[in-house]
Amino acid sequence: MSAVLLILALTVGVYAVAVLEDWASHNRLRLLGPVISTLALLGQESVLHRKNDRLFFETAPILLLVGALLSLAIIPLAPGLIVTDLATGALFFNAALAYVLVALIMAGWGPDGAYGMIGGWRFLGQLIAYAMLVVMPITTVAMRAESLSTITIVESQAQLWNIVYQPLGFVLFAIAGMAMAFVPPFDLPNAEGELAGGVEAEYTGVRRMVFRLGRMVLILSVASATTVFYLGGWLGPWLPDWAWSAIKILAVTALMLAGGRMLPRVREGTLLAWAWKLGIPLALVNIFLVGVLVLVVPL
Amino acid sequence: MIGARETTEGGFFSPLQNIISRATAQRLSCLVVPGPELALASGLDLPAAGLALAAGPRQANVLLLVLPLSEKLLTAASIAYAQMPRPRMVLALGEGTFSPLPEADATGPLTSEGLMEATKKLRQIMAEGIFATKIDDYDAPALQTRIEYTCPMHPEVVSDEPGSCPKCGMFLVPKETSTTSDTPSPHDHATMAASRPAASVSSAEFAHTADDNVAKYVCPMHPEVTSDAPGNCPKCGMNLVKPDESEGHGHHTHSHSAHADSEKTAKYVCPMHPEVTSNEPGSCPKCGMFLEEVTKAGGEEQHDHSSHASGKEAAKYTCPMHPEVISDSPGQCPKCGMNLEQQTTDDEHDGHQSSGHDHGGNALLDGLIGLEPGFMSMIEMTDGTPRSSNGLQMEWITAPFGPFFPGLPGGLTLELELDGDTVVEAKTGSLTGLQDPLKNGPLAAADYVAALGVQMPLATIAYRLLACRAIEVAGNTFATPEIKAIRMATLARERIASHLSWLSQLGRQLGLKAVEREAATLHLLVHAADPATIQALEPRVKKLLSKLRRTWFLSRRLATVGALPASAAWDGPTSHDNTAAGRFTARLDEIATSLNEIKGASSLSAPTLADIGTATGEGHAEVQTPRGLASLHIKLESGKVVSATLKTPSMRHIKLVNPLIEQRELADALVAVASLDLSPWELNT
Amino acid sequence: MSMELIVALSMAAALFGTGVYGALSQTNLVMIMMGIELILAAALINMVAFWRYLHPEAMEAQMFVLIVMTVMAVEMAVGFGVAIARFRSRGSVEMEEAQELKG
Amino acid sequence: MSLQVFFLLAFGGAAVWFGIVVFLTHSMVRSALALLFSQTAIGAMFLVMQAEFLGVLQIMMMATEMSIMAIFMVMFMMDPGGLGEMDMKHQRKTSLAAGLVAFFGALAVAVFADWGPLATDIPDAGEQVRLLGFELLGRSMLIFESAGLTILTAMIAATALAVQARERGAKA
Repeated sequence: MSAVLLILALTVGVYAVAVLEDWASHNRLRLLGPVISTLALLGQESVLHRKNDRLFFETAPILLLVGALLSLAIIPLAPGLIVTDLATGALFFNAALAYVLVALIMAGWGPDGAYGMIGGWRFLGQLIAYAMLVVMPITTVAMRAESLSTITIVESQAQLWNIVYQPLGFVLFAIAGMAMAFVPPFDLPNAEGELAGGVEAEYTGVRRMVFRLGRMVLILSVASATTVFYLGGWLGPWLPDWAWSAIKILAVTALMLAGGRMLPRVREGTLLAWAWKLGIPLALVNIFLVGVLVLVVPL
Repeated sequence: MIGARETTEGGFFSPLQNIISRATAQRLSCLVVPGPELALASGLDLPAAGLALAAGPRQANVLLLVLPLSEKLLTAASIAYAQMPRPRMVLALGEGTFSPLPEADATGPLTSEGLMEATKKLRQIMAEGIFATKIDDYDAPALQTRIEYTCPMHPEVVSDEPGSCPKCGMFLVPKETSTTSDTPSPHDHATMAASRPAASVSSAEFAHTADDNVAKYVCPMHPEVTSDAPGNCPKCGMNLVKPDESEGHGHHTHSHSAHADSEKTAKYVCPMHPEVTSNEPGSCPKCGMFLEEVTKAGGEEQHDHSSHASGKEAAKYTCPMHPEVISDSPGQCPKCGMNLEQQTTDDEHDGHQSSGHDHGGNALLDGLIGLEPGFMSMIEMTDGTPRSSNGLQMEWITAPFGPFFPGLPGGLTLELELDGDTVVEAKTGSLTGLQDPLKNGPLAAADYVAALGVQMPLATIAYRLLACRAIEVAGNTFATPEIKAIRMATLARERIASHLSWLSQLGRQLGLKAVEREAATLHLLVHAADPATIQALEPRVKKLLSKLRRTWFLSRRLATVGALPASAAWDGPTSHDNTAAGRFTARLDEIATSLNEIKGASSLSAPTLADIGTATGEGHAEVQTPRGLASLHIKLESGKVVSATLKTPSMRHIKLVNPLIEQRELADALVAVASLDLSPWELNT
Repeated sequence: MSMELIVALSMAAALFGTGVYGALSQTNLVMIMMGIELILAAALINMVAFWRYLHPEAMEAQMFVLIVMTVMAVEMAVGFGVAIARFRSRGSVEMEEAQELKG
Repeated sequence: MSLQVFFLLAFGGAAVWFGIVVFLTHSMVRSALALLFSQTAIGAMFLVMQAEFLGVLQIMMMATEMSIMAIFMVMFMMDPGGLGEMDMKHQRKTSLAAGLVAFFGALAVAVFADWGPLATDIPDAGEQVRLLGFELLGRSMLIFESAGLTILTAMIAATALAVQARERGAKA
């Protein structure tokens, strides 16, 4: 039963993210948009670049999708509505999403095109910038919950959501999460104006559809993780648990996507400079502050 | 439909195929040739017609041609068309031919209504079926390729046949090149010959020499590989060479000939056991190492091991710390006690037969002994290749940015040599460009004005005005102040439109989707509007301007990019700050001032020529176009233009591209190029 | 019967052999590092296997695994530092071309 | 054959196979990614052996580490799309012999040693994480801290090595 519910939730969630993404980039809310786009991509030819590393080219979209799906496995929508409650859930989230990097490098390398390759390697640079900023705020969340299990993490916020308890961590995690899901303004690997699509440039037809799908799942996953780690997951009055989860996740998604279109794309050097000169010291301060708080104000 | 996908007759999936067809008709994304800014300048409202802009040919299913187009652009478009996935369509607006491209699926006049009609037709065709039982393959001359073999490390090595690189011995990699490439690579001849290591001996020559001597075929890379019959080296697959014959090949002045020369006097010595010498290559009976070849010249540097085998008479020993200490025999330095090192008095270091190729005097390699034969030296490979600014040689790529690259003006080709993410060098060019309107003889003055206007689709009014003024000066007729005022106001309107189009392009490049959209919409509203309409639009334009000024991080992003040297010949919009940010704010300011200039005007219209009769004379005029100062010098003879010299701002500005982007990150380089607002139409092709 | 342990250990043995072969046969510094990574990974498998099948109560074993992982990262960092420095000065990370390092 | 043995064999086989591919393929990027998948399979083996924390950690760390390795390979070798067919091996026979000796030696120990009875009582994953935490920040704190210090030193040392000479003031 819960398996069916989870698959349903995933489908609806991905669909909603696709609609929101369309809204963010075209400023139009088209409810049927994703269906039509999917059908159109199904009808499109799947071009195989003549000189390619076919293994990489074919595997990359699938790896992206699988990595993103795996990371969703530890997201609880409600008590009991979770694929698997791992004792190392928060760490597992990172482990699964590390393969996004691998997928993008493969996608960039595979078709033997300059734009894709630059895009793929750029994402490695981007990872160097965001990786620590994803892990260190999660550390403080786990410190408060005294567990890496996502269920326990949500339960630990029963009295006070983490966004209030550790706002600094929330800001860092949200920004780093956006960089991880490469949404604008961090869309360095698949920038349209800079790289003509970058890692996505050579993908057409069904392969492109899988790639886009993986991307949507990735955005959904990052938004869900933000909700679980900082916005109290399913916690909330009046409405049923799953409804709160859904509302929060979609709100976070919409904010992430909308925020991006206000800003010009960040260049890689700037991103790295921010992350290492500002972000990581702040994350260390955050760890220290939360450490003190956990000892002094056991909330 | 020409670009349909293949299907079988009335298959099981046909209902699904119908749905897919209809969905595809809803999702048209187009690649505009030459570029979206030209569609804007022609007043085409792509979003209103439901056409999305594709990032590249792979994401497009409609090729939108804004005619007329130059031949080079059409060739580039035919390549782009071939890259588009099926189903694909051609939509041609305007008048002109587009020969290498297939027949258009829809055509129309170059207006927004024309676009609407044509798009409707496209949708119908798409919806009726993107699947066809029989599909035609698209072919164009530009797509004819010829397989060449080239060395991955040494791009200058090109060969018609597979084989190995004579420089590093790597396998040559097949590469496709266009047969229509009008620039035959300058090193074609030299490298063709070089890429065939001495083995390019024709069979006739074989027949002729085969019985002369005990023919031995040696691998140029692996001297130890010898064979009585021609063939390939079992180690590296290179063709075996007949040592004597290679002498005859003048091209191989590098290692091979030296190799062959030495063959006659060659002795092979074991690097470990100097007493083992042989007249033939092989391995040492004591230790199994490959024997190394020793010649008079090369023997000397085989110091410790083989120096006794041959000429050591010139050898001197010296202390590495105290160069003044020189001795005839090895020993210790009397000053510091270090072991003396052998100093070779011979400059020709061609002693490394083991590695089989020329080192070009790489001092680093000398002194490395005992390399396995055939070992591919990285030092040699990287030697002489250009150095990166950071000292690391990452994969160098040459990537084309243009002619249809999002965020850059269409028709402008920008070929960047990239070192990782850093631009090393740029080659710029234009696929469309200035054509002399007078190439078919003198033109009537009014016709010249029209012709120049048509040639500059991105700044029609400015160039019409320029022609009018120059001709009027030549004819000694002057426009009335009222006409002058109208002309200036119209120029101001064009400036607003041009800058809005530029903003839209910048928005696209930086990922500011909202700016891209809003600027394009405003451009469409403004570019042909009357003063009253513009007045009404003013708040909306101002809102966009203030939003852009307030956009967080935008000016900071631009401030680090594109700083022009003080001496640069820049006369476009500029402010106290000579960076991309300065040019950006200057354009915003110009939009605001131009809005004020229009306020007083009664009406706006494209400049027309005052009646000059059949005047004769010379005239010179200058106009501040949206991109900078353009000047025209004109010669009139009885009312006809006989010669004209046009100087456009882009001609000067394109020279700034290289200094602006060298050693910059790719993202910055593209912003810097965009900040110059080059127009490919103003460039010489 | 200690089937599980033997299977895990023999897999580690195979990886160890591969790693030794790689580290010895490659001429490129980075490839040699890959060989060493494999050797260390084989050690990791052994440690986890010993912990799991022989002494699950001893968390020192797991801690030791963490230390080895650190060693792997350190090896990478220093190795790449050396490689970059060599590449800058010599234009090569081939071991064949690093013979001046021989004593 | 228990399920555990089956999965150990499956993931172990994958790890070994990818490990061999590392030295078989000619493409540098493929080499690095083969190593990555080998390490991932090892992480999966950890999971099979119920060391959840270590398995997940291994899978996470190696993805990044090996991607970095891939970019370094491209930097140093200018890999032309894996088509170079470069030969980068030496002392083949010796290495092969050494590899085989190492393998059979270790195998012999694994098979013939008397390991005694296998433990069956495993703390569950959450308990393991807790115990490991106590271990790291309790008895083994010094070791743990020195590991941290080591990695910091290595980072600084590697950066210092990699920084260009002119930035150190000596442009030789």
